Amino acid sequence: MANPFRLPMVPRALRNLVSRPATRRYPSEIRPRFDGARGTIEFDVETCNYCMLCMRRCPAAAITVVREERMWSIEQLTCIACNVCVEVCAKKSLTMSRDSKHVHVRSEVGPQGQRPGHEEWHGADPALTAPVKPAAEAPTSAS
Amino acid sequence: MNVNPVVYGVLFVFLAPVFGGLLAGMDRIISARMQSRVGPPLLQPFYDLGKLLQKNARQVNPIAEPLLLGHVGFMAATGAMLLGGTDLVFTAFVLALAALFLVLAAGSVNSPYSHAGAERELIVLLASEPFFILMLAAICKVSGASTFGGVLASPVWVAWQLPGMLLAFSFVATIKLRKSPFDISTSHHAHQELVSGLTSDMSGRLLAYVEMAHWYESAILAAFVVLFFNWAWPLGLGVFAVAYLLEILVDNSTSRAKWQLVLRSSWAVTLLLSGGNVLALFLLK
Amino acid sequence: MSSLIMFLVAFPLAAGALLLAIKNGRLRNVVVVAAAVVVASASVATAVTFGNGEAVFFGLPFDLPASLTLGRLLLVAELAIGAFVIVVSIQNRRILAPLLVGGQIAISLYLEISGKLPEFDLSRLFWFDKLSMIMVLIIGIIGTLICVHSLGYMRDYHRSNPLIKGRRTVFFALLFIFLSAMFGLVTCNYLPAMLVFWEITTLCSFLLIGYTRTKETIGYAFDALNMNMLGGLGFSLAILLLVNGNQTLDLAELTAHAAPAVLMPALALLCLAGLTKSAQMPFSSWLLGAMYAPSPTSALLHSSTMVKAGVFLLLRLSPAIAGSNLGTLVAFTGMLTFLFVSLVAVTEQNTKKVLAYSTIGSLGLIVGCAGLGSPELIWVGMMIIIFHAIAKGLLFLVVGTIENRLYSKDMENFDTLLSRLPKVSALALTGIAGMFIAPFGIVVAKWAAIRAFLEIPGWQGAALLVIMAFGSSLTIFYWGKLLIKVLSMKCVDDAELAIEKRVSRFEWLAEGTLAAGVVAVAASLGVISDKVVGPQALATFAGTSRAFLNIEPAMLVSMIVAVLFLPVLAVWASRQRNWCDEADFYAAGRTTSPDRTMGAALGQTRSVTLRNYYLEGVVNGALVFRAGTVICGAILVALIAVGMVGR
Amino acid sequence: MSFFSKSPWILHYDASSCNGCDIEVLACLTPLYDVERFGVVNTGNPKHADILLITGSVNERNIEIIQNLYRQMPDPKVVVAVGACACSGGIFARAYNIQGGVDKVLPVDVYVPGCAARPESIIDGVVQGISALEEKRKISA
Repeated sequence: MANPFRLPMVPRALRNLVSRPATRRYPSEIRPRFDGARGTIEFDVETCNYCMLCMRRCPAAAITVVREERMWSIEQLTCIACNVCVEVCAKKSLTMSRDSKHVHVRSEVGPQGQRPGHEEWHGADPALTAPVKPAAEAPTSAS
Repeated sequence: MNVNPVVYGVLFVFLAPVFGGLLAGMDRIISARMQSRVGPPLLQPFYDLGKLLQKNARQVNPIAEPLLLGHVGFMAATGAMLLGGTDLVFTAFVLALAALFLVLAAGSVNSPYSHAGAERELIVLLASEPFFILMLAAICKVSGASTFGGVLASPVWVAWQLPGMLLAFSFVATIKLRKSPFDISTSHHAHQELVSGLTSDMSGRLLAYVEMAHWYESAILAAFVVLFFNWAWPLGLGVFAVAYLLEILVDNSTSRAKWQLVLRSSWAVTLLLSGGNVLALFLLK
Repeated sequence: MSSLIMFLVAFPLAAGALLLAIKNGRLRNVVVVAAAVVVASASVATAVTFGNGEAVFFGLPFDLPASLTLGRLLLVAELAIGAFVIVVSIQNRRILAPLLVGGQIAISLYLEISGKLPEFDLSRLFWFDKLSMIMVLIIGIIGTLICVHSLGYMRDYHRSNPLIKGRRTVFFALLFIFLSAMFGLVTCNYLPAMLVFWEITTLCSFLLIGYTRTKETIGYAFDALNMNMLGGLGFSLAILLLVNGNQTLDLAELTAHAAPAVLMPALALLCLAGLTKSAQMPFSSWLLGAMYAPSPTSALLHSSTMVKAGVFLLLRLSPAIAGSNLGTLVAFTGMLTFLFVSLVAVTEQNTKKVLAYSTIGSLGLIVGCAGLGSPELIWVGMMIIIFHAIAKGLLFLVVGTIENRLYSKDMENFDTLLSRLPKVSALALTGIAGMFIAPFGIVVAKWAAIRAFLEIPGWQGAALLVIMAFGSSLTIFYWGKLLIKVLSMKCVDDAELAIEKRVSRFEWLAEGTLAAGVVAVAASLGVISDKVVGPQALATFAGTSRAFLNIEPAMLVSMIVAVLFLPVLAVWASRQRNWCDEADFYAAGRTTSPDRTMGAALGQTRSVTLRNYYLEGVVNGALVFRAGTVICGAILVALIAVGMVGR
Repeated sequence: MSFFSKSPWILHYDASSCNGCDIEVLACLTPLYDVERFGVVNTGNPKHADILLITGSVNERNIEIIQNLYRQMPDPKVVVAVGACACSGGIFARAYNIQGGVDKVLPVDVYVPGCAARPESIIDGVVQGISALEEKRKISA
């Protein structure tokens, strides 16, 4: 047992007492995120080609893609922000935002008990945005 | 002006919680600053108390709550008796009884944590009680009075004759206030081997009673310090403030001691400092 | 006037003799209860008749035949006691007791044959004052209640200990003979007569401790016999010294004033007798051995009455020895005993032994008060006698009842007592409250003692203060532990609750009455102080006049509340049933239930065992006891030496 | 006035976390974030707590513990799931021994996502928990 009558912490405590606290007063004082900080996955529905690579590589199985329906969805509560999906996305449709994910409350739980944090996109026009094969990656598809 | 001391006793019952609560609030802020934190608002202890009173209490058995009421009641009574003109030595015994009720309340619960806390609180009692008896007896001896008002009115400067006792007081008060390194029975700090020690199974208003009693207890300790500085009571309160600051410093700079050490050291201090002081007093007078 | 006292001495003796002849249990019940009622009424009558005025002296109500002088009568009694002791000792191959008793007989024979024994004024044979009155009431009421209690206790005792041969006829006869001797002892003013009663109580204690006749208990019985006989020998020697020095054998005369140096040797020896009887260190071990006797014996002899004979004698001697070195040494013996046994008690697990240590400690306080001797301290001493007799007697009886229900005296096994034996617990709590909960009884007494210590100049005052501070804190510790065990709760089923139904009505009657007595004494504290203890304390120190502790009505009310708080609470709490459905305790997240079990790994259920702290590693009980014995032994040697030097 | 918003006491339980979120919960207590500014106390004792803060996913063996701790908290009380594992099971959701998020066994009031959840998010979560607590108090009162 350490001798409790030795007081090595006293000078430190006294120094602290007279100096400014180290506390960052969070809600009123928000520290900007570092570069490369991983927070929320953002999805650009315009550029996605529903290749499903992100879904296949996602370690948390947070991403669901249904190519036939042009649907792309993510469970933000399951996502671990590992950045793999961003790295594999050929269309650069996925980006990693520095901002933290949103906090959710129970009232957002769906009627069937779906968790909150479910985000879902549907491609506007499947005919325009859906190349059938990954090989057909020609940039001229706009015609 | 001649005021019946009973008035002071009644005032104590109502004002001591305010004093104790503010003291606890200061304590938390200063502790936080010593840890380089901002800390809670000054009134935080009152918010906590209010919340605990609003919250439901889970009953662990039917006897814990009445015993805790006894605890806070006797604590208030001790202070009221102290200021209200009861014999000083007698209040030492009532103080011990008040503390005992907390032990009994915790001991009545079946939880191993509560029980261990209760047993350790008994040790705290055993460690501190001899000192308080000696202290109050010696104060009576020195001042030739037997009541609080009597000591204040006495022309003798008590602290000059009881320096050893005053030193010992600062040591024993650490035990009584359950400050580290002597917070063996419970503490306000997070995770520990005892969970929350003797308050482990007290929830809601039951915990509020414990908190209240602790406030009364700090006020009683402050009153004890005032006894030492009977020629100028504001000086006594000032000394109490400084001593309390030191307590906070020690609290923040030490790790918890084993109960064996608590018992041995406090007995040694009581015997050497207070006992020596009393001996000198009896030999020289 | 004296016939009442004679009745008090003679009637229990006759009842004892009658009980010796009764083999039928039912008949015995009737006789014991009837005799108890008669003795109790007689003691109350005595107290009411004589207790209100000044001290009175009186002789025998009849004239002795010419051939039978008092001296011869006493010699015959002493020879009978001696013969009995010698026979028993030879049977059990003990050598010390016959030697001690032989010494006493030799002294008595010498005094009788040499004719040196001065003529005694028979009209001063008995001395009845308020201290005697207190003792008579204690013996008459508490003593007889304990006899009644024994009716139930002994039945269960033999049921749960089938190997012990029942000798209940002897047991009850001894109890009543003992009462008779005690009545004699506390009213007697003639030292040789007091010695005879003194020896009878020793003998009763010896026989009752050895009741079970196992090797162990016989050993303890002889320990008690030897130590008390040593005290008896001291008593005899004191009488011898007084006779040789042509001093009086009249106790009241002897103790009327501060004693001159010439009396000191005899007083020292009388103090020795008082210290042995009240089991002060270094003689404490006999009282602990005595705890192996059946519990009513512990209550009657070793708590409420017989050990009080020792402090009774010392309180009587107090005015004579106060202020002398002898008195200071006696006081220190008592106070140090209080400190040491309290320290040992915190390491003790056997409840009866804890109570025994507490008893020795309380007696130590009285001895301390008697040795220092001031009106305030005599007040304190008598207050402790009253409170201790009633509350500790109750506690011993309750522990006896618990022991017969739970088959254990171990404090740890008293766990959750409140739930298992609710009514018994309430009684136990009344006793504990009476013993030590502030602002009542012992605590008031301790406080008054501290106030008195403050007046004592020099290092003695400081030392006594320190001893008191530590000693009384230690008492909080062991009472607190006992209270924790009694007050803890769990949910029990009907089968467990049924255990309490088997407590006999004799036990309920005795314990209930004693508990009521505790409350009554608390309520009448002011009256007792003003009318009985205060005047007596002043009368003891003739010529002094001081104001005593002023007991205000508010203080009285708070006392009654303090005494009733725990028992009433306990009764109320034990009737609550609804908490059992939902209550659980914290065990690091494990499922727990109010019957004190918790879920463990692999779906098992384990019961939770909670144990008290016994300060292992800090306080070594055996070592402390030995140290106390050695230190107090040294003081005792100094005490005798100082006495012999005559200062 | 209610005092609940000013004195939320927390019980932190590590279900089967990788300790990432636990470090962040403790980071909230450090001088840098100092949640005691809001009256938050980490009690370590369900009987004192108002908010049960759970990190990590629920597995077979700790279901009983979690439910028991929750049961031992006096009402009103809320549950805050901190981190992806507590919210949904995270990457362990389909492991053989994992039941999934805390909401499989307890009514979770606030979900704080992230791997690990950031101290700022945890503070936000506690603040949300406080409003949930207030609502529950109003309902029970």
